[in-house]
Order: sequence, then C-alpha cells, then structure tokens
Amino acid sequence: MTDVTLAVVLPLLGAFLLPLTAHRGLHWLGMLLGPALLALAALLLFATWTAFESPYAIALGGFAPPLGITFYVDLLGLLFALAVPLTSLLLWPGGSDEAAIRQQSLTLLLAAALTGMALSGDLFNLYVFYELAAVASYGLAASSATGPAFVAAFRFLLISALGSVVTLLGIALIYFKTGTLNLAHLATLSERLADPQGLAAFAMLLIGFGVKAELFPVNAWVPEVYAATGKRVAALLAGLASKLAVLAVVRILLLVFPHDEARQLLLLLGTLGVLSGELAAWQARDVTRMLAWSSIGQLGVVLVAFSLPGKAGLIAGVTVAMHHLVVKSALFLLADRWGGAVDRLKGAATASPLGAALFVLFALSLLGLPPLPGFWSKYLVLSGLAEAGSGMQHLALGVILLGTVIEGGYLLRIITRLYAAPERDIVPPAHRFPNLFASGLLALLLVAGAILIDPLWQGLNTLAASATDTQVYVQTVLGGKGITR
Amino acid sequence: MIWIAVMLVVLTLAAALAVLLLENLLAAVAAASVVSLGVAVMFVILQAPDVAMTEAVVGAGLSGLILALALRRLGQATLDIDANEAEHDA
Amino acid sequence: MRNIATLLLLGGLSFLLLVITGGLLFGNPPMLIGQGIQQAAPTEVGAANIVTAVVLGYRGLDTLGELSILFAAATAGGLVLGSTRGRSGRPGGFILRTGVDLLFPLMLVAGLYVVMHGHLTPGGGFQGGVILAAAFFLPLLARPQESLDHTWLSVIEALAGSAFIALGLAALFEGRAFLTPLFDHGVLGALVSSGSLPLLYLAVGLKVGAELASLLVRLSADDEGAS
Amino acid sequence: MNWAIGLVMFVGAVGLSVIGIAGMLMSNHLFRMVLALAVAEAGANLLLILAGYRWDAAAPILLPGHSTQAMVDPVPQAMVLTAIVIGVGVQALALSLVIRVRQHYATLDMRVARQRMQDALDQAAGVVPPRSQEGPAGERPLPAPTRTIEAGGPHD
Amino acid sequence: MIGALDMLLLAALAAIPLSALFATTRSGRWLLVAAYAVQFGLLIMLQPATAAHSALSFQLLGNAVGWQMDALGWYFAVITIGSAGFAAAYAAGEWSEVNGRLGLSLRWLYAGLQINVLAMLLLLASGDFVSLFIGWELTSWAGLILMLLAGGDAIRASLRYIVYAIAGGMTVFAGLVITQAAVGSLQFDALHAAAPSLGTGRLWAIALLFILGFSVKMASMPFHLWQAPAYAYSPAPGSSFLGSISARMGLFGIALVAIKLIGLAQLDRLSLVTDLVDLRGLLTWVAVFTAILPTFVAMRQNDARLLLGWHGVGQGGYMLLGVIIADRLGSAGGLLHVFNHATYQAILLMAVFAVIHRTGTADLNRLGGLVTRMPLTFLAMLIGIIGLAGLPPMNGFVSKWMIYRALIVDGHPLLFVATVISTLGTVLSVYKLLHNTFLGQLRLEHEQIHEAPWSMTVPMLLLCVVVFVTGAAPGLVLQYVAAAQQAIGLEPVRYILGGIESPTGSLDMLWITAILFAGFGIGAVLFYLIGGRSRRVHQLDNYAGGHFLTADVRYQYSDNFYAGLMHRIRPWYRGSFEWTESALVSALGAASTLARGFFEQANPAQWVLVGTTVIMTWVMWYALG
Repeated sequence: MTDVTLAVVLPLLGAFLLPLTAHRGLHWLGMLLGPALLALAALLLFATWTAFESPYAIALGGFAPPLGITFYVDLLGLLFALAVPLTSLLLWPGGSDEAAIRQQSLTLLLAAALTGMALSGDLFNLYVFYELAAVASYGLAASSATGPAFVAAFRFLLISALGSVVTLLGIALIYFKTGTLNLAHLATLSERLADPQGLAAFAMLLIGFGVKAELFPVNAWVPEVYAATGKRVAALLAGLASKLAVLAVVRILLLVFPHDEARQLLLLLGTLGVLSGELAAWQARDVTRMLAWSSIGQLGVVLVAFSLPGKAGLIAGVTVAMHHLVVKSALFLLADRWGGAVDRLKGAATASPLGAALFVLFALSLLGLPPLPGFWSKYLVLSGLAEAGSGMQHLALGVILLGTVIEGGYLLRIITRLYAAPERDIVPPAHRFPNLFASGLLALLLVAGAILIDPLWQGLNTLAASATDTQVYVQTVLGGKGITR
Repeated sequence: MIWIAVMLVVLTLAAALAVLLLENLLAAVAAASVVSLGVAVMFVILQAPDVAMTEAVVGAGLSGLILALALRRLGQATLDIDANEAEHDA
Repeated sequence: MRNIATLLLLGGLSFLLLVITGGLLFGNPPMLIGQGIQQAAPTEVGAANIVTAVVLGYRGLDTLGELSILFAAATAGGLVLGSTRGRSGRPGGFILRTGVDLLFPLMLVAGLYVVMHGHLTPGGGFQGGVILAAAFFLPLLARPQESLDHTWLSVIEALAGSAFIALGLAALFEGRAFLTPLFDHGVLGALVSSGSLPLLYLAVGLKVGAELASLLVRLSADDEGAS
Repeated sequence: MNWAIGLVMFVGAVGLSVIGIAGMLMSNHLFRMVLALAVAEAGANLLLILAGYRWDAAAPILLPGHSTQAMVDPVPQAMVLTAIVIGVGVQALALSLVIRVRQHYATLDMRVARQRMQDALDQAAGVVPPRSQEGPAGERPLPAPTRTIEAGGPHD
Repeated sequence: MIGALDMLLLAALAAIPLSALFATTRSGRWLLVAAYAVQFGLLIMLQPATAAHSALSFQLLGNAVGWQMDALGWYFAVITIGSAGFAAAYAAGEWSEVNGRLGLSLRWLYAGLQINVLAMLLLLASGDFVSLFIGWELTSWAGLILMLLAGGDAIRASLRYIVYAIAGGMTVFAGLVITQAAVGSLQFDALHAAAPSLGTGRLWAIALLFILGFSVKMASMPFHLWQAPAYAYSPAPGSSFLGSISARMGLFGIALVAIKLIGLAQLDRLSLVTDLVDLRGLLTWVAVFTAILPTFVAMRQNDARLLLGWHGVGQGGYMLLGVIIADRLGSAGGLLHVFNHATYQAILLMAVFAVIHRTGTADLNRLGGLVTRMPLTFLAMLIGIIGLAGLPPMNGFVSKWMIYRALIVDGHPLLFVATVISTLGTVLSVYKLLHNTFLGQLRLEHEQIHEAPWSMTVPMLLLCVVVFVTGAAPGLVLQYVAAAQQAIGLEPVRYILGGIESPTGSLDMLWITAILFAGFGIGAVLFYLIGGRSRRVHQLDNYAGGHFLTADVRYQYSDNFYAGLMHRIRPWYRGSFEWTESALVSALGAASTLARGFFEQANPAQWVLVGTTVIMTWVMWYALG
C-alpha cells in the first residue's frame, strides 16, 4: 500500500469529491478532506523516500514498459514529488464557500498533476499532466475574480495554449522519428534525434513546457498573473509549479536529448531570462511585480544550472530550484499584505517586526549571503560555469553576477523602506497569522538548510549520480531488454 | 483518392482562413466547425475512425455549440464597466 | 507594420517547419510500440477496438488525466462565471419543443450505445458522453425556464470520476498496479468482454456528459447582472 | 499513390497550425483568438495522426476474420483523442474568461483590455501609471474647468 | 580543542546578544566597552608571529573550510577591535543618552558594531577562499547595519553603498570560482603553489577579479564615489569605526591574495602592450589618483563629516600605493599607515561628532570660534589634523615618509610628485576644517556651548596620546608591521624604536620629536626672556572703523573657502565620475524599461512566435554548419 501512484491518485480523488461537500452540511468534511489527502500523499512519499534503496519503475495498468505508461521512482523524482504536497499544504487556500471549494479542488488537481509530472516516465503522459497543471493554474489565476485577474488569466491561457500546440507538434515530430513515447525507450533511441529535426523537437518541447517554467520568451504572463491573483496562488505557481515544469524539461534533456546543442539552447534562454527578469525588476514599483520579475530571473539561473553537463549541473540545478522554491514561496506569502507600492511600506517593520525580519532573511538568502543556502546554490552554479569554461558559459556567469547586483539594489530598496520611519503615521498592515506561520516554517527550513548544507550536498551527490545515469534509467524501466531496431 | 485529399485540404485551409477573415463572428464560428469537419474527414481517410468521430462530435458539434452560446452571451453581456467608470470618476 | 512583421515571421516559421520536417518519412512510421500493442492487445486487454485498448488500458492514466483536465476546466469555469442564476429567453416554438421531446430518448439511447460499444467499434466514453450532454442540454434550449438540477449533475460528475479511480484502485488493493484491467477478457468482439473496460468507459461517459452539460448550462445562463 | 496522401495531409497540418498561430498573433479580438487556437490545435492533431499513418494499413479495429491485416498505429490516435478533449475543455474555460473580461472592461480588444488591466493593477498597488503623462493629448482626461479670474479665487 | 582564536571569535559572538541586551543603560554600555577590552586581551594572547589555527574546521561541499590568523590578520584585528572599543567608549556616556532619546536604536547600534567586529575578525582569520568570501560578504552587509541606522540621507548613501558592495562581492565571487576552476581547490596554498604555472590569461582573470573586488571596498578610483557619504552619515560611533578600519579590509584582501598568494613575481608577469604597462604599474597609478582626487574633492566639502570621509578615501590611496610598491620600506609604510590612519581618523571624526553633539550641525559654514568653548576637542582635532597632514611629530608623518622614501629610492619621481600634490591638498583642506570649526568668530547661537562631556573627550585624548607616542616611537608598531610583512612573504622592514634604519637614510622620530620640542622650548624661553607677554581678550573686544562690534555682527566668517584655488582646479575635475555613475544608472533604467516593455506588450503570444522562429533558425544554422 505504499505505491507512489497513490500520491497522484488521492489528490485527484479528493478533487473529484470535494464539490460534493458544498451541499448538505458537509462543510467540515470539505475543510478536512483536502489537507488530509495531501498530508497522506506527503506521508506516503516520505515513507517511500525513507525506504528507498534503488530506483524502480511502476508499469501502470500492468503493461510491460515500452507499451504502457510507466512511473519512474528515483530520488530526484521523489524529492520534487515530496515538495508538491508539502508546499500545497503550506499554501492551502482554506475557506468553505462555493468559490473556496472550487479553488481547493483546483489546488488538489494542481498538486496531483505536479506529482505526476515528477514521477512520469512517458512523454505524452508528461504532456497530459502538464496540461492538467496548466488548466488548474488558469482557474487559480482567475480565482480572485477581479477584472485584472480575468484579463491576466486569459493572456496566460493564450500563451500557454499556444505553447501546448507547439509541444504537441514537437511530440508529433518525436513520434515521427522514433515511434515511441516511453522516456527510457527514447533514451535508447536518442541518436535518432541527434539531428536538426530532433533539435527542433526539443526546442518545441522547451517552448511548451517553458511557459510554466517561466522560460525566457514565453514568460510574459508572469508579472500580471502574480500581481492580479492571490499571493498564495502566486507562491504556488512561482514556487512550486515552475520547478516541476523545469524538472520535466530536465528529464527530457537528460534522457532524450543528451546533446550539447540542446544544453546550449537551455543555457542561452536561461541567460536571457536572468537578464530580462532582473532588469525589469529594477524599475518595478510594487513589491508583487518586483518579486515576479525576480522570479523570472531566478528561474533563469535554475535553467542555466541545469544546462551544465553531468552531475555538477544536476546538483547545482536541484539546489537552486529547491532554494528558490522555499524563498520565493515565503516572499510571496509575505507580499500578501505588502504587495503594494514599495513606498507604501515605510514603517512596516514596526507593525510587524517578525515579518520584516523574515523578509530580510529571505532576501539575503536570495542574494547569496553566506552562509545561507542561497550562497551555496549560487556557488554551485557559478563554479560549474567556471569549470565548464566556454565563452557562453563565462558570459552566463557574468550575467548571473550582474543580476545579483541589480537584485541587491531592488531588494534593498524594499528593506530600507521596511525599516524607515512611517509616513504620516500610516502603518502598513500586519500579516495574517497563517501566512506568517507558513513563512516562519520556511525560514526554519532555510536555516536548517544552512546548517546541514554538507550532508544535504552529499545526499544530492548520490541523487545526481543515479539521476544522470541514463543506463540506470533504461535498465530499470526496460529491464535490460530495450527494444531497439 | 489523391484528388479528394487535395480538395479536402484546400477546402479546410480556406475555411481556416475564413475563420480569421470573416467579419461576422457567427460565420467565423461556422467556419471553425467546417474546419473541424474537414479534419474529421481527413481522419477517416487516415484510417482513424475513432478520432474522426470524436473530432466530428466534439470539434464540429460541441465546440461549435459552446462558441455559439458564448457569442450569444457576449452579445447580451451586461457590463461592469459603468460601475468601474463611476469609480474612476469618483 | 507590426502585422507585416508578424506575417514575415510566420512565413519564415512555416518555411522552417516545412524544411525541418520535410525529411520525415510519411506513411511508413517506425511504430515501435504500435506494433507491440497491436500484437499484445487482443490477449492482454481483449478489446476489439485497439484504440480503446490503448485509451483505457495502455494509456489509462492519460485518460484519467484528461478527465481531470475536463473537470478542472469545468471547475475553473464555475469559479470564473460564478453560480448561475436564472435563464431567460423566449421558449422555443412548437416544432422545436416536439422535436426535442422526440429526440431526447433517441439521443439518450444513442449516447449510451456509443459508450457501451466503445471497446468494439469506433466511439466510446467521450463521444457518447458528448451526445448524452447534448441530449440533456437540448431540452433546455427549447424550454429556457426549466433548469437542470446542478446538484445531481455534480453528484454524477463526482461519483463517475471516483468510480474510474476506484476501478483503478481496486487493482491496487489486489496487489497489482494502478488501473490494471479487472475481470476476464471474455470473447473478443462480444459486448461483455475486455474485462473492466466497458465499466471504465461508462464512468468516462457519465462524467464527460455531466461535466459538459453543466458547462453548457453555465455558458448559456444569463448573467447574474452587474455584480 | 496512397503515400502522396500523407504528404498532402502534412501540408494541410502545417498550414492549419500556421494559420491558427497567425490568427492568434495578428488578431487582437479575444473571441477570434480563441477560434484561431481551435484551428491551430486541429492542425497539431492532424500532424500527430499523420505520425502513425501507414499507407498500406487499415483502421486499428479487429474484425473477426481479418486479424492478420496490417493496421495503422493506434497510439497517436489515442493521444489525439486525449488532445481533442483537452482542447475543448481549454476552449470552454477561455470563453468563460472572455465573457468576464467583456463584462468588466466592456471590450473584446486585447490591447484595450491589457491597458485597462495594467491601469487597474497599478491603481490597486498604489503606483501611479506612468502612461498618464505620456499618452497622446487626446486620450488624457481634460482638465476640470476652472473658474475665471474675475470671480476671484486663491490668486488674490 | 578550543584554541585562542576560537576563544576570541566566541567572545565576539557572545558579545552580540550582550550588546543588544545591555546597550540601553549607561552602566551596561561601559560593560560592553569592557567586553571589547576582553576581546582585545584575547587577541593579544594570540601569538602574532605564528599562525593561530581555529579548532573549527569542516568540509563544505567538498572544500575544507577553516580559520587561522597570521600576523597580517592579527595586525588588522588589533586595529579593528581597538577602533571598536574606542568608538564604544566614546558613545557610552552622554552621547547615547541624548541620541537614544532622539530615537536612535542603541541596541542596533551596539549590536551592529559588535557584528561588524565579528565579521571583520572572521574575514581577517580566514583560512581559505570559502571562509574569506564568507567573511567578506558578512563584512559588507554588517557595515550596512551601521549605515542605515541614521535614516534620512544615510539611506540613499547606504543603498548606493550596498550596490557597490554587492558588485565588489560578486567580482570576488567570480574570482573565487575561476580560481577553483583553474587550480582545482579553494585552499590558499593551492593557489600559491599553482600560481607560477598558471597561464597569463587565467592569472590576469584571477588577479584582476580579486583586485577589482577588493578595490571597491577600498573605494579606489574609479569606485570611490560611495564611501564618503556612506561612512559620514552613520551615527558617531559607527562613523568613526567605519572610517577608521572598514575600508582597510579591501587592503587586507589585496595584500593577502595579490601579494601573498599570487605573489609579486607572478604579478610582474602580467603586462599589457609588450611590457609597456603591467598590472602593478597600473595599480600604482590608480593608487596615486585615489590619493589625489578625493583629497581635492574633500576640499570642496562643507560638511565636516564628508570632508573627513573623502580624506579617508584619499588616504586609502597612500596605503595601496605603499603596499603595491611592495619593497621593504614602501609596504611597511603602507601597512603602518593603516594603523596611523585609523588612530587620527578616529580622533578627527570623534571631534567632529563632539561638535555636532554640542551644536547640532556639521556644516562648516555655520560653525566657528569654538576654540574658546571646546578647547579639549580643539586640541584633539589639532593633533588629528597634524597626523592627517603628515607633519611631524605625529604618526602620520612616519608612514608617509616611508612611502615617499620608497618612491624616491625605487625611482618613481612622477609618483612622488603626485603624492606631494596630494599632501598639499590634504594640508589645505584640513586647515579648512580646523579653521571653520574652531577659529574665527564664535557664532551667536553657540555662545552657551560647553566642552563635550568627559565620556567623549577622554577617548579622543587617549587616542591623541596614541598618535603622539606612536609618532615619536614608531618602532612600537613597526615590529608588528614587520611581522605582517613577513607573513605575506615580503622582506621585513628594519626598524628601531624611533623609526627606520636603512642604508639610504634612517629616520629616528625620537630625535625629531626631541628637536621639535626643544625648538618649541627655545622659542618659549626666548619669548618670555624678551619679556613678551600675552593678555586674553574677548573676541568682541576690538573695534573696526570706529564701530564697536556686537555679537550679532558677522565680521569674520568664511564662505566658499579656497575660492581661487577651486576656480583653478575646476576645469580638471568636473565631476566626471559622478556623471559616469549616473549615466550608468540611467542606462540601467533604460534597459529596465525595455525589459518591462517586453513583458507588458499587448500580444504576449507574439514572443512565442519570435522565440520559436529564432530558435528554429538557430536549429537550421546548426544543421548547416
């Protein structure tokens, strides 16, 4: 009964059943159902994590791997899968009216889809889960039911749907050339995709999955959606959903397109993302959009990290991604009450000293102040870039450092306002307790990460060693009888 | 056979262009249905009866219905803009 | 100016697409898994319609995901449009009403037929579900004052979706993988065959029908007024 | 000549995708963008079906007695089934959003809707929109009529 | 096993919560001063000659991280803790009470001071590049705490500071990762061992990145704009602490990485344009311009704090010059100047803040004549400016003499002339400071001013004693300087108690001081023998043109000091650096607007198309090439 499929299925079941609790006095059940199922999923994944010995594959429906859909369970997938129910629990919307129940339903669907993306070992199944996550996030983006939210959600939908069409074209292209969808099977056939057509297919997949990963040319939806919707939703999308989309890209990159050109493409787009995101954030005058643009920049760093070849790249990427997951979620939670103009924040620290202290902590970690984890994540990326040492990578190194300087400028602008004297005795509102509590938990996580950085790194080493080994994947899924022609 | 295919493709592409170019939105919706139907016939030619049936039922039928309903509702939508304007002026 | 640039880019894009994909082999695909499925499906799943075997068997999880997407879209639509209030509009004419009355049972039967024969012939839960939704929706067009009971729709929706998952979980409880087909395969081509596939398609059909019906009702509803 | 059908259909698939994408890009009409999206999706679906098409094969349905016949690949067909349903779900959601946008901002023009959204966001955040000074004079609200100097006023 | 270094670091760490706890009461603050004394004692117990290792060392991400303190770090640490202790004592009494009442957070002030000390100790005790960078970043951010406390103008200045500081930090970061890529390890020894075999390209990158990063903290040209306002607007103890030592961390970094680890021999390999210019030559000129330009900027300032702040920048140039010449005498002069500058700069800032404490302003056009009201402060400032101007017998003279001497001996006449110009500027501008504050007519509103409280004057005067004693007997300090020189692999200076012994000319300050005082004595004796006598009169006890003067007539005031000189040099200095900086900021703004436009355009799907097309073109290009 510790089958990890349950971690995907249970939230789905919950999402289906949740609307029923809107009727006939079942509110208490509705309030409990979602968190309980998410907690169950988290426990399940945690149990799997602790009992984990070696990667294994689950053939869904009992059909032998290349034919049916497989779930592939390894440490990388489990780590990201575990992050999903935990973060969703932390950012649970709550409430018991009809709209709130719908929002919870969508959150559960999002959680199920993201867990599925972490575990899936099938290209089209990835696409389906990605679409599920996308549709759920359109709904969440519009959930604040204001005019801007509708426009932003519609624009998000358009970009994302266009991306989906492009992804579908890419999948068709891959299917044309290989006739299979299983990632392990594709890995054995990857030399068939080492030509312009294969690269084009990768580019198409990248554009499709990149929409949620806030990849450079397809991320225009980010600032407006985050500004128009609730901050918990923004935290969910920026913190969690983007990481899982990145994971999907990374799986495809590692297994199906282990070519330098594909990595270079990722590096290029990541670098441009850092540059555009940080530059745009420099002039942002309200906190939410500043954080949104900064999130684009950070996601660029994540992509640059994952574009590094081999173990180093994976370790760096996972570290940056997890760090950003913690920090950006927490910052958006804090921006719930502080999302307005930066200048309105004067004196906020007096009203909410704990909130301000947490904000400073997260901002410093984002900037990479040692010994906070942000420094180590940045160190891993930069030393990887310096090690790899091509011109493009040195450029990326410079751009990331420049981005940090700009980031320092605008984050400090917020921090100095927080601690400035209040103007005309208008004190910005204090935080709601749940948000403060959640970001406090994340802060504890951050500090624990700072203290335990070396054990974590060693754990990541073993994780990366198995995750970057294509042979292990293929052997595990196809059992050594990879069908090749 | 090949000529049927060519005609079909030309027809479908023309309908697709019509979707973009027709002034009347209802006509554009109809053109979109024609595109779906054309694609459905192509699916039949491509030996995909299941998909053809789905495309015909969903793409031409349901989707057309949804679009038409939405168009009707767009036409009669009462607007919140008046309330907004009042707010702006205040 | 911008449109010209867009057109130029588009031209470039389609040219590139054609050039890049031009070297593909048409009409002779590698069919690595297709071949395997065709050989294995009759014995492994027992459905005469191999597409159904793929949709519900080999790629059953995709179908669950697809149902969830539809559900997500319906939920999000509900979140966006809010709960519907009344519907107004002129009642349809005599002919429309009578026609709809006559059509309703026919469509119901047709929908159920398509759903239940999905494992044998083209068609299945989605197509049948759409027909069912239309069957329930058309009377509303004829008689705008009446309304579909949302509670029932949502109950059907929830239970049908849960039934799909429950069928999958049943296999899990028996120690097999999620969504493993249950029961005997039966005789290839018989109505009662291919194990639990017809049941799955029934669940799909009901869920799709209920979801689309509620979606249609919601879209056809009047505005709640300026709110 | 059956193989040529694939080529013709391929042109059709790419054509539909490109026309759909073009429609989404060149139109600023919200409703038409949704329509164009449907067209683009149809093109992508067609391409996917083509990926499993064999010119010498039958539909993947086992009929009694013909069990040995070559069949087209069933997997892309299953994928396209999924994709079509996904498409219609997204379309319905998009249309509900369009209805709401129309209600809130009284427009179906993407540019206008975007501008109004931006202004609303700026206003909610407490940031003065920079556009108000830079926009063409005609679009700016006229200054409120002031009293004439003879009537006396703060100048005195 | 906890060693002496661990004790020191633990004491500094433990003092942070104590500072936050006790800073609000007077006795508590004196306790904190005692805490600094304890830390100083612990530091003295360390053996400066041999490197003291910390017991704390661990593996982080495959790098061994540890701390150790050699004689160089020890020398800087002495100055750090000393400055902090004097600053804490200066503020312990009335100053804190008054400013606490005005809304200054004393807890943050004292805790911030202690955090700064800890961060600097961590930096000075770094044992590898990871701990170096940790210390570096902590130092940068800790400084921000002190700068932000004052609010108002300080916030703008500190924002500017932090952008510069992060830029510097990131440059160091880049140097660090490139070092790791080139050498394969982040240990100091690894770079030291591998430096001779590194290619010039790599070596250029490493040396340049580290030196640039450290220069930002030093505020060397062209990164000099941030420092003066950032340090000047901090509250008094923060300002005097930061002004004394903070920027010298950059010098420590350069001495450590460029001179100790990379080595002079390697630095000499780095030449541009066929040996015409090399890195060291470039740096000497940077140092000289850093010494000249800020000095003349200082002359233009009307805020006493800013004037001193700019001098701090300029004096940094001398130190860099001495260290980068790196012969026996020059490097000793540069390192000695760190100590000397810390002492007299602390005196000067303390004196200025004492004036602010009493009068409420540091505007040089609104002060004057305070010598009669605040004589002790005047004395302290007098001694301070003698030190700053580099005149005997105060300690500033010794270090500057050593640097001049080195320039002449090494054959850099141009550099020598340039430094003399700089010293000229220093003399002129410190006279402006002294004159406008203490001399001339006492302003009406300052009639009732008293001398600063003893808690503020005593630390100043104690520092004056230090300045005088180390001026007369520089050997006291030079022994540690020599040890520090040895620690970074330079030849140690040959010192005696009174100064330097060298074949090309010795310096014995004991004699010079004695002669000077003998001269003064003779002068006094002559004055009184001849029968000269002086009578104190009130400032208003004179008249002009038959009019008796009243206190409200401004008969003697200064405005636009050195107008003529300023007129002469203005064509040479038109604020081109300010202009460059603001141009950079504008460029950033423009780029930012562009990026925003990208995100906020009407049809976002357009970018999907553009992106796809470009990527596809790239794919085709790859296919062809």
